[in-house]
Amino acid sequence: MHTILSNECIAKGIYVMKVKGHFQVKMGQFFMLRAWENHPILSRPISVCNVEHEHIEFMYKVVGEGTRLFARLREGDSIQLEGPFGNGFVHESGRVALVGGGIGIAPLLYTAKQFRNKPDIFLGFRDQAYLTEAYKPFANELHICVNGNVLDHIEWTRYDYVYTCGPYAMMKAVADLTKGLDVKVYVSFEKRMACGIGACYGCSTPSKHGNKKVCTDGPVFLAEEVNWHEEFSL
Amino acid sequence: MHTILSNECIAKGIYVMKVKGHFQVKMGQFFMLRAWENHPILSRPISVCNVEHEHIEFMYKVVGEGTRLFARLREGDSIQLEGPFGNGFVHESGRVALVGGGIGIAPLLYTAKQFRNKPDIFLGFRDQAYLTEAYKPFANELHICVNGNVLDHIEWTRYDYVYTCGPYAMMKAVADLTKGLDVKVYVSFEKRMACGIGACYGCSTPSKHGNKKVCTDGPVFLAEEVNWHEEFSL
Amino acid sequence: MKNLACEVAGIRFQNPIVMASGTFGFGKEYAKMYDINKLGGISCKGLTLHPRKGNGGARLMETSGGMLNSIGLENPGIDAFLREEMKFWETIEPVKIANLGGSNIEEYVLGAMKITQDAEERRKQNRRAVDMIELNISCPNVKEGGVAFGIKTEVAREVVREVRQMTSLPLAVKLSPNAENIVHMAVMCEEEGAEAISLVNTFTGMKIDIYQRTSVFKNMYAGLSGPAIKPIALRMVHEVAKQVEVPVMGMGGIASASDVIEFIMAGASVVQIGTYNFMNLRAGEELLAGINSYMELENIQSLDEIRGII
Amino acid sequence: MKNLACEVAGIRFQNPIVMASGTFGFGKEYAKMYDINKLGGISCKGLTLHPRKGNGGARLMETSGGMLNSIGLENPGIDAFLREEMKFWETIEPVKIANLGGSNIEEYVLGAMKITQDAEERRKQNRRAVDMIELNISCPNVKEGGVAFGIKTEVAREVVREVRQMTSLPLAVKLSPNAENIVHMAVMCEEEGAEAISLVNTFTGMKIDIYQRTSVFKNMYAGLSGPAIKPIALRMVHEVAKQVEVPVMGMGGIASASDVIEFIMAGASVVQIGTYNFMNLRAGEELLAGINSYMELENIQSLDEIRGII
Ligand SMILES: Cc1cc2nc3c(=O)[nH]c(=O)nc-3n(C[C@H](O)[C@H](O)[C@H](O)COP(=O)(O)OP(=O)(O)OC[C@H]3O[C@@H](n4cnc5c(N)ncnc54)[C@H](O)[C@@H]3O)c2cc1C
Ligand SMILES: Cc1cc2nc3c(=O)[nH]c(=O)nc-3n(C[C@H](O)[C@H](O)[C@H](O)COP(=O)(O)OP(=O)(O)OC[C@H]3O[C@@H](n4cnc5c(N)ncnc54)[C@H](O)[C@@H]3O)c2cc1C
Ligand SMILES: Cc1cc2nc3c(=O)[nH]c(=O)nc-3n(C[C@H](O)[C@H](O)[C@H](O)COP(=O)(O)O)c2cc1C
Ligand SMILES: Cc1cc2nc3c(=O)[nH]c(=O)nc-3n(C[C@H](O)[C@H](O)[C@H](O)COP(=O)(O)O)c2cc1C
Ligand code: FES
Ligand code: FES
Repeated sequence: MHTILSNECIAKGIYVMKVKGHFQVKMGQFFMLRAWENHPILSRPISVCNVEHEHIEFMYKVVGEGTRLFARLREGDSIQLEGPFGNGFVHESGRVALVGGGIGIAPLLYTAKQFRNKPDIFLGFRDQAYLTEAYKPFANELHICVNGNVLDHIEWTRYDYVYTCGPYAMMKAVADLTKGLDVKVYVSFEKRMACGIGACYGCSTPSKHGNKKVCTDGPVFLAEEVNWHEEFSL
Repeated sequence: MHTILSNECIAKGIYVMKVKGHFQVKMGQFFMLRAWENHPILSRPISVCNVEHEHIEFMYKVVGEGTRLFARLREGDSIQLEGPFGNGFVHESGRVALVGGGIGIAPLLYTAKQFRNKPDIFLGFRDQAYLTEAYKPFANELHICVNGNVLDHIEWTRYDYVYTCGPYAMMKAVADLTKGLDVKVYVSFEKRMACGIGACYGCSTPSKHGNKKVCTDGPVFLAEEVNWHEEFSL
Repeated sequence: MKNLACEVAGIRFQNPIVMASGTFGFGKEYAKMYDINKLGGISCKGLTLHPRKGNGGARLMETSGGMLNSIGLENPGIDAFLREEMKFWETIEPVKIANLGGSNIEEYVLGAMKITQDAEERRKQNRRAVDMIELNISCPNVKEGGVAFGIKTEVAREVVREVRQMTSLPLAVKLSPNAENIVHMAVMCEEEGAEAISLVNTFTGMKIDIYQRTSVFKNMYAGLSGPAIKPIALRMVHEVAKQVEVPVMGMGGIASASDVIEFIMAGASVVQIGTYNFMNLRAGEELLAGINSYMELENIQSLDEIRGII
Repeated sequence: MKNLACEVAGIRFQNPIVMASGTFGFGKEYAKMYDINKLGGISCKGLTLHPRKGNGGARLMETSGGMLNSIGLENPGIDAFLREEMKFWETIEPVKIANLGGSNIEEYVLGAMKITQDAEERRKQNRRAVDMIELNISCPNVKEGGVAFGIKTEVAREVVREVRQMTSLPLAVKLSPNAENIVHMAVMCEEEGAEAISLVNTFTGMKIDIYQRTSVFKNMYAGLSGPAIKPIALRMVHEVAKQVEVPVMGMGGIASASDVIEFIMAGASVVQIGTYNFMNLRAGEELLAGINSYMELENIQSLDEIRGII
């Protein structure tokens, strides 16, 4: 059990939760969060948004019962964290762009902090931007796009590596737009999870090299290995 | 939905919750309380402990999942109240004693306030006394007994009417001790409830005059009509 | 408001929300909470030929997502029902379903006769009367018969056949999810002339008190209902609706408008609401509002557009 | 610490906590969370003769108090299991149960043979090996067979008989709660020489997406597990344990030490923990601590004192 330091609503339906503790995390990893006894049954996978010396931060969007319960937590309440889980983003050296859409920007903050040479960061939102100030110190260029297509602003050939997390359609578009170019694209996927540790095959998904577990083989995959025709994200 | 004004722990495992609103209640009635969506399934019956012009008060003991969830509520949170339900105590004129045990003292505060001639009040506790100060203004004599038998201090013949609420064994003892005396005893019972309004037969219990529903025929019964041999309180 | 009308056994329901037997009493209690004339129908507390005191000991226990009950068909008996409760029923709109229990065939048959006679007389006088009998062959809380009838198709056939012959009222048969083969059971009911199938009743379940070292219920087992059973109930309704022509009244764990729509998509003509009445004393009203919103959003004019589409 | 040892089919379990098939992988993953050598046993992810990719589309959905899964027996196949996973299994203490699935009798039989041969060879070399086969005739998520075997006693008899003849390992048969008659099914298994009965597997359930207007699962139905099913599973274990002599491995919704005790009081020799492993990644450890506390409190020396006392 860990103690919540704060749990703030930073935009409509978007919260940032700070939890006390010292955590060792790789960029792009996630935790299984639980703030209830038996209902709902499953814990919820949430990406690491930021890590500081004495606490860890999660950013989440309220979409259903679990996240609704998270939103009710307050300073001093307890929450259970298991993790970090997942492979995380591979650290590459070169010209790097981070491309995030909506709540998918969450893992990119901690990711941005891992690069000595600041990456360019592109954040797209449907109707409201949030947390963008936090990215500034870690961005070379920071592009924010609300209610448009953030991808329109990216010159793909400027980059050796692209790390992306966001809606399925956005990530697929990134993969399509970079096809044939000399750009390595890492995508971070979501899929419903039960165990989060590779034991239940609940998050298993076809890839070009057979089934992959999003929780342990992912959540980060090379775009070229993704089987985009299958429903990856359910 | 009603708004919680406060929800204070007044003794180990004992809480008093104040809820905003203007309520018309008879002494001894209860509400069905719910502060969750679907889990647990059932709402929880809690007696009215006090009513003020702008709010209502409940006193409860944390014994399981539902009351544990109540204890987590804070000022500004919402709670659903349905009621008041139940027959409540009959208002009688004469010499009145109120006899409460443990959390069973809850309905007796509001009850005490209904009498122009202050009743004598006897409150028994296993290991800690609580809320007793609140009874003082409404008591002729106030007897508090911790870790003893409160009934030992009562001269039954001094009273025309006794209103009692507490553990089954205590109420049965009151009935036994007053048998043959010219004292009318009202007991307030508990039983697991599903609907609280008389529709499900879940709280139905044998009495000397056939089955009675604790939620609508009770929770208050005349001691002489209770079938003490049956398990009344399950 | 959308038009939500449905039909079961030739009877028009103004909407698909029917309150399930044993969870809505005779309707009076809920009438204090909201306008029950808005409901599609009400199935009354299970009636037996003679009054019953029900089971002793604990009658309720919560479980994860559900509840166990061991009421044991406490009810005032058919005569008292017709004499007392019909006074109120005569004043209300929803389709009136008499849920009929029993512990042997004779009880069922005599019960059905009484209800039928009463309904015929009232109709002659142009008064409102029971519209339908719902034959409960599936109560797990009655020792002497009840559940046994609900498990084996050929045992149930006899009850259904005899009651079918005794009543001029439309007949629904309420099936147990404990049936060995619920599809066969439903097909049998159809063969025997039942005009509708209700399913599901409660699942036989158990709870042990590990400190007392006994079953929580005097009867050993009890009936499980509520959201916990919804996935299984929905599957059963789907299976049955695919195999019979007669309309299905689907139920089991419905606790939201979206649950109602799921049952309708699975093939139910109307749904019944049980345990949710305890979770929300204004369930009927709120479900109707929710169904309306869904139909608005999805631009559905009539539930026929989505019934049984899965 | 109390002595919690149990016995099933002549095999000693150091305690009654066995991890259920499909919820504990091959144990490696949980070994990172706590010391799995404390466990009584592990039933591995259901194995089939050939590797299986499992089902497409959504595989998980939560329900009230439970979850639906449609994994579809994704597994690396028996050969890969024996080659790869046994390396880890050779290093651990708990009783090793190979859960065997299949879509026709031949697959079951060949699978059982391979597992048996491997175990015999390892034993000769004094290495740890599979201790028991758990025949899964009840997976609702495999179209071609699976669930069909689990429903009709006489269909199941053939599989049990053939597998029984092919293996020298103790044989447990895992029953489906969807069986037409679970007691008959268990009695049949005993007649055919099974040394133990596991029950229950998941209940066939359904969930509809009312906006997509389809079943959530490509296979239409899926398997319901978790606390929601506990009251029904407990009742089935109680019924079966009263009717057979062979030991029962009881499961279905266990999510606390007190649930474990309930199943033991209902007659289970050991219990299996499924969905709770997801709710609590350290389930095994915590349940053992809870059982110990209960036994201390109630002054129980051995679980035999309370097994089947209801
Ligand atoms: C590796 C990983 C990292 C994630 N990181 C974040 C994060 O940092 N911030 C954040 O807000 N969300 C994140 N998510 C998504 C988050 O887990 C879900 O939004 C959450 O579980 C929904 O729970 P709920 O009870 O609120 O909604 P539910 O009532 O369970 O579902 C509501 C809706 O969300 C969808 N959904 C539910 N679970 C998932 C899931 N696991 N993946 C995708 N969609 C789902 C459902 O299909 C449904 O449409 C992540 C998911 C994964 C797999
Ligand atoms: C008319 C009425 C008025 C009540 N007034 C009060 C009150 O003012 N203050 C207060 O603290 N409690 C009161 N109770 C008791 C209260 O309803 C229960 O303590 C509560 O429902 C327990 O819920 P839980 O989820 O915390 O415990 P659970 O986990 O449901 O149960 C914990 C323990 O409490 C017992 N229990 C559960 N429900 C009831 C019940 N309805 N009646 C008796 N025992 C029960 C169980 O058998 C179990 O031993 C009243 C009960 C009734 C019927
Ligand atoms: C307290 C209670 C009493 C019930 N009594 C009856 C009854 O008398 N007759 C009957 O046919 N069904 C009875 N049922 C079953 C319900 O009508 C319904 O079939 C079942 O509860 C499943 O629906 P639900 O999950 O929505 O509650 C009863 C259910 C409950 C919970
Ligand atoms: C995700 C998942 C996968 C499962 N896979 C198998 C399997 O491969 N073989 C099997 O016999 N049972 C399988 N089961 C069933 C469980 O072993 C267990 O019988 C069932 O879930 C009931 O127990 P529970 O309620 O504790 O989960 C699976 C269950 C779940 C939830
Ligand atoms: S969530 Fe269980 S294997 Fe990925
Ligand atoms: S609680 Fe339903 S009748 Fe009393």
